[in-house]
Amino acid sequence: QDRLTVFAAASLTNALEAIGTAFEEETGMQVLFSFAGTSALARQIEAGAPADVFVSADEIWMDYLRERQAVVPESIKAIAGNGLVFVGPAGSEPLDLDVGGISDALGRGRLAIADTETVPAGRYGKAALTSLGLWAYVQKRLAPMENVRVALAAATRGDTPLALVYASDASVEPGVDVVAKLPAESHQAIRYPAALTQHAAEGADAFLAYLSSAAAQRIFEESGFAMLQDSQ
Amino acid sequence: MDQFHLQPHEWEALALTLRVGAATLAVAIPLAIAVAYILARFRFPGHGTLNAVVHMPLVLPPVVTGYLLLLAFGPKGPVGVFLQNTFGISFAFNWTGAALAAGIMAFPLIVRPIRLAFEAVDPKLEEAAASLGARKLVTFVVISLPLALPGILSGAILGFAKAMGEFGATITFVSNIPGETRTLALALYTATQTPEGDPIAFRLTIIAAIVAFGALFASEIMARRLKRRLGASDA
Amino acid sequence: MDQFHLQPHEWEALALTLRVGAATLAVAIPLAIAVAYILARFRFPGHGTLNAVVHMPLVLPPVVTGYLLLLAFGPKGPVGVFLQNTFGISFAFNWTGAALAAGIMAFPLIVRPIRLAFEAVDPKLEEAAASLGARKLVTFVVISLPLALPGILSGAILGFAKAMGEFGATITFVSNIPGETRTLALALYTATQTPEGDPIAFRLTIIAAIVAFGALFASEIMARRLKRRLGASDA
Amino acid sequence: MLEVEVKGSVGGFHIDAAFASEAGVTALFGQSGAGKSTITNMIAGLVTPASGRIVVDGQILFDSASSLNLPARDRRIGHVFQDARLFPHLSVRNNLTFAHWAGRRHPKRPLAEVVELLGISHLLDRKPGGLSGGEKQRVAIGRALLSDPRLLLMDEPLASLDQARKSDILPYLDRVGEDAGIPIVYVSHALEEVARLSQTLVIVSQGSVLAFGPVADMLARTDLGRATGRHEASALLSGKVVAIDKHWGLASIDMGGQIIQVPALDTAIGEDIRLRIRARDVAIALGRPEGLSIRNALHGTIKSITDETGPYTEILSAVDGQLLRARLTRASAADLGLVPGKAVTLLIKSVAIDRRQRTPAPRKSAQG
Amino acid sequence: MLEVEVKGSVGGFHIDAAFASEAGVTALFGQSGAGKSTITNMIAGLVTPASGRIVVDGQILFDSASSLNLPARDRRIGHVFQDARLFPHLSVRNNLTFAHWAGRRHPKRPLAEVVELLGISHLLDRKPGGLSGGEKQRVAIGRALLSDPRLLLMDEPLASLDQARKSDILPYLDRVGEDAGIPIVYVSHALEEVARLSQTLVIVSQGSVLAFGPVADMLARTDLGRATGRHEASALLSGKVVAIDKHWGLASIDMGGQIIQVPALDTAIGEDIRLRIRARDVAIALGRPEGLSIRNALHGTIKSITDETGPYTEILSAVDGQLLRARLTRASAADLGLVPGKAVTLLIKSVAIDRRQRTPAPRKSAQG
Ligand SMILES: Nc1ncnc2c1ncn2[C@@H]1O[C@H](COP(=O)(O)OP(=O)(O)OP(=O)(O)O)[C@@H](O)[C@H]1O
Ligand SMILES: Nc1ncnc2c1ncn2[C@@H]1O[C@H](COP(=O)(O)OP(=O)(O)OP(=O)(O)O)[C@@H](O)[C@H]1O
Ligand code: MOO
Ligand SMILES: [Mg+2]
Ligand SMILES: [Mg+2]
Repeated sequence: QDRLTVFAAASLTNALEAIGTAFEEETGMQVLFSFAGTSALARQIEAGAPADVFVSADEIWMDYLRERQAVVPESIKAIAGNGLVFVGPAGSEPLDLDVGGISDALGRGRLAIADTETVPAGRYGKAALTSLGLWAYVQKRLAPMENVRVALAAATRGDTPLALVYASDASVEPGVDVVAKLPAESHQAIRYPAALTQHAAEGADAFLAYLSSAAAQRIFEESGFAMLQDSQ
Repeated sequence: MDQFHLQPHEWEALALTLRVGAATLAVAIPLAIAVAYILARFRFPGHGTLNAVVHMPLVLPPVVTGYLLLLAFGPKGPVGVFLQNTFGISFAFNWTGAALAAGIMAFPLIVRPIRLAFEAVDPKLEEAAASLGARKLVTFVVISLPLALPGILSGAILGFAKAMGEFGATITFVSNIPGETRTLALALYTATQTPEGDPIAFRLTIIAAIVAFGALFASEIMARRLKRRLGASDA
Repeated sequence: MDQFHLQPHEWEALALTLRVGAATLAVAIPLAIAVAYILARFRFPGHGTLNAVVHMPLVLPPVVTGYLLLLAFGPKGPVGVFLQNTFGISFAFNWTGAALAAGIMAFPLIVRPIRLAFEAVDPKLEEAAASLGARKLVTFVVISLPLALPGILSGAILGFAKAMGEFGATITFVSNIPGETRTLALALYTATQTPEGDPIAFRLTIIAAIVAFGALFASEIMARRLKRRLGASDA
Repeated sequence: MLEVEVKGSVGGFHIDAAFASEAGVTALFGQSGAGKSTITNMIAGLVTPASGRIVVDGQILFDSASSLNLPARDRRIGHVFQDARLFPHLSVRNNLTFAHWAGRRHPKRPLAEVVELLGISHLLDRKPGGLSGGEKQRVAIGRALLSDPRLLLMDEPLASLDQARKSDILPYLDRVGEDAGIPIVYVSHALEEVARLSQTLVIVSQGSVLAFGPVADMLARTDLGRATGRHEASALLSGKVVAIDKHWGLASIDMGGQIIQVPALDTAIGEDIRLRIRARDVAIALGRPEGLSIRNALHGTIKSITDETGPYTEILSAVDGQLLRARLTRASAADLGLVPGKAVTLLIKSVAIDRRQRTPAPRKSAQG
Repeated sequence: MLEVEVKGSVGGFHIDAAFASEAGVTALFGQSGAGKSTITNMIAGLVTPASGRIVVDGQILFDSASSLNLPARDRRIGHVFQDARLFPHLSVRNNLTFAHWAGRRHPKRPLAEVVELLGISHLLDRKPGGLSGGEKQRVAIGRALLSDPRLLLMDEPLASLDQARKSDILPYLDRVGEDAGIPIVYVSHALEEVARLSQTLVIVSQGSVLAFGPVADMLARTDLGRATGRHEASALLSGKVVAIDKHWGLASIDMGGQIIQVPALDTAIGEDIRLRIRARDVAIALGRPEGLSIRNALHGTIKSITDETGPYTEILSAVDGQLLRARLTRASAADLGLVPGKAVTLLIKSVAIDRRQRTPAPRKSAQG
């Protein structure tokens, strides 16, 4: 078989498509990506979806699949990392990471963020805001979005004066300026774990390995993801 | 039956959902009646375009519709800015926005049966009304509209069900704010997004099903009354 | 007009969408006609339940419906296993699954107008047919069904539009696999996930709109022909 | 042949009707709202009586005692509805042949014949939508005739037709009934039509049957005046055609000794014939008058004189064992000194007895 | 008063009709499918003629020359449709009062009177759905009467009504028209109804007007036999009521010298009156016969003798300047040696001239 099916978190769409193209050129093996919400993909894999590789946006759903023996436990590894940043519409002023700074920036608007209960970016964001002592203040001022990209779009257009998004998203969107980076220690390390599914086809391990290759890591970096030499 | 004792945030979502559903119907139905009548009874250059615009929210993925709503009605969107400045109305991130999203998504579903019903009204009865001196508007109100009621009821039911279930456009347009825009559907979605959410999702599904069941039941009874009212045959 | 020169993967998504839409209609319409007729003409103990089941996909967020489909029709779901073992049919992660999801989501939209149309058929004509010796089934086929055609057309249009735009249940049930389950709606979603995706999303929106416009246009022409056919008045 | 006994109700309207008739045409006659259509609907199986029994030609269609209720589609009843109920989406042709292609019935009369009779050949490819009122009604009649019925139910089938058209269709219905032995139940407000066409008259009033029986008897009954309409009071005389005068176009009818002359329109020597003679067409003379254009002078004896309200009186006379009814002004009766038992001459204009006044002779009960 | 001149077509059917009439009732008479309903629809504004002109009571409703086309709702025409077209969702009462509450019309007749006349008071709270055919038609008539019309258009309004009911409604229509000066256009197949009710007769055939004019003239024309129906050939005699005999219930009418006696039903001395006398009700004698119940014997002179096909002949006689039509068998005419110019006695039974045979005298054009 010279075709792989990769189920991957939607937030990785452009990086993985670039990597997939590079992999195809290198190996001749075609890679099909199904991008969707991590939770949907995880459940599909649990239900027996014909995926060879799963790339998750967080570790909860990877753990979920590991517990259900839907992925090969020993194949799980983080392939990229990410950071969190506050962005505002292009031209926004840098921001102090305290209640005063946030409230100045928000004015009467809301803080766009990926949903803090359902979307990984939102969960990380909530953790970070909590540890920074900002949660109590912003909790009532949130605009939780269906995914990070909608939050980003909101800030791009100025519908919200501020959005909390992945560094990767911010780096490729010219319509926003990063107004503050959240310190890495304010939240759990953001990792994208990948794994082979239980019935992964031959060659899937090659792709999984390729994701950690220098070429792939360079693409991740270009897309604003953190490289992970340190993290594993 | 403790599991059917609703928790406060479930109450909140349920109340919000009903409010959104009711608002959707209240605003969308009169508009849908107007549009349906126009589509059914008049031929004019913009007919096809109007028809297409009405159906568009059905054709596009809800997320796209929500996004377009955001572009237009968001705090920085042209319509949003206009409404804010002239009437002080804002659909951004509040329940009225949820109702707007639900209304737009439900609109084609409401318009279609109503249009069908108007098309089925015998124009001869409208002629008879005219010959008795009734103006167009009066004829519409006392003849065409009552005779189209079964279609309006059908449209209302589809619309209410859709408003209850609407998710993609709502979450994209007004986000998923508990107590403000988190309807049952959004709460349900939220629950499915975490592995531990399944029992919650199950409860919410049951709640949604009960509400829908109630609404459908009520509509069937109304439909039967209506049928008698419209004189299919006497009591 | 280079931007209207479709790229291969766009062709693919378009072709798939049309296939899904056609399959949805082909399967859902006959079923919807049966269900609509039963709901319109018979009163029986399970009436309310059947009605509720039909409407459920509208009430629940599509994601939930998709998830339930996955649980039932997935490769490990009871129905999925049964179908696989007895007929070798599988809806899992292929375009037929996308059609199934679209069909189930569109079903209430198709059933409603058809039911409305059946309810509007004068039972006196069915009596007349009976008095001329036509059995129930024949009467249905030559009287009730043709007279309900405007409703069937309405249902078909709503169903087709919905099938084109269906996203949540599809992506949850059969994922987003290019060439297999990535319809226009899913491609549109995918495009919105990448920063450079906006122009692509725009193109795809236009394509979807054109297809929908075409379908609506065709349906209006058919409706007009039908109206003449059904004898509102002669040529 | 036809036996109807039904109780039941539609809406708040109660039906409690019973009648029976031999072969031929049974007329349901009664005021608007009397329940005629409801009774026909019960016979057709469209309204189910609460109790009763309906038998056509020996076949039980409904019997509450044995819980038998044949569905409408199996009753083989050609029903001409009061509202035509044509299928709007089918051409006139397909409406007419519906029973054949959709009901698997095999009509005994050819389409062409029926279409010709009803004058609807130019309409065959039209949809019913644009037809005029009378055209619709004619198509409805054709559709029922072509359904190979065991019984024809006709609910005011000729109400919106002109006289010429009626005169074409009525004799045909007559022939259809007679030739094929198909009984006909005929609802009408027009006594002329009824008398012309039917053997049995059923008078319906407020949901029940006031009276029923052979037309001649019913027309002779004075107590039914209100129901049948004064103006139309008449009597039926039976006779046999004994001579036909081709030159003058007259037939001589032996009424049991005395002869009267009537227009010879399709009669044959030896034929039994019944003539409906309206009371208002009969004059009375004390002797046989000379130099008068009235040809028919019958000797009779006055049986009774009944004054009516208004200027009229009704005089029943016996003529060779048959009864003839005359309607005069009270003034004339007094002038002539008419009293029961008096021998008089009854004058009947030949032209008063035209084709529409002749009714078929009572039929022998046809075996179905 | 009423002036109609229309050209146009519906579907493939062409209309090219023109007629005019003075006050009173204008009857449209013609075969099924002749175009009567289409013409009424044009007058009502429901079908737009390609060209022409429609004027009622001096008001132009339609005029293609000046592109005037008053919409139906402004024409104030009370239209009784051939298919009743009741509003199914409204009670009978709300149907009847529709013009008042929905059309802001102010009917001149009280609801109670119309309801009473039509015998529909027990139906007021019902929906039209369950009404019988005749009941529907009566409600439709009431609805039109109660719309304060400037013109009544009645498309076979009495087709499914019984004789008794007709006899109640016809004189009322008559009165409505006369009292309120409302012209009536009346479509009917029944010549009796037409002659009874109308001043002007318009004969419609294949989309055009064959002839139109005062009823008396039209009924006297022999060339229209086919259209009006042979059986009904008749003549109208005008006269004045000169005496009323209460005892015998008879009125004496002076027909211009000679007197005839007819039932006195609602006549008043001095009243101008027209009697329709059917040819078949007239007998001819050579002298005045004795001992005969026929009271009316008029002296006249034979003007013409027209043999018809069949056994009949039609004899036109002059009676004091008016024409009377008699229908005999050819045999009788020969027996009596009738020839034009011969003086004869024309015999007319009083009972042959009953209420329905009387028509109102021509009206003076009512000022609208
Ligand atoms: N569903 C109903 N509810 C109440 N009354 C009804 C219903 N159906 C019929 N009726 C009444 O029953 C009576 C008889 O109706 P039917 O149609 O049998 O009369 P009909 O003799 O045919 O009259 P017509 O000569 O006017 O057609 C009418 O008074 C009618 O109003
Ligand atoms: N839409 C149409 N298409 C074709 N022919 C039509 C259409 N409408 C009416 N006609 C024809 O026009 C003719 C006149 O119809 P109309 O209804 O005026 O007749 P009518 O004189 O009222 O007859 P009736 O006495 O039977 O009611 C009919 O032959 C009818 O078939
Ligand atoms: O990639 Mo996600 O699961 O939409 O944040
Ligand atoms: Mg009836
Ligand atoms: Mg007509």
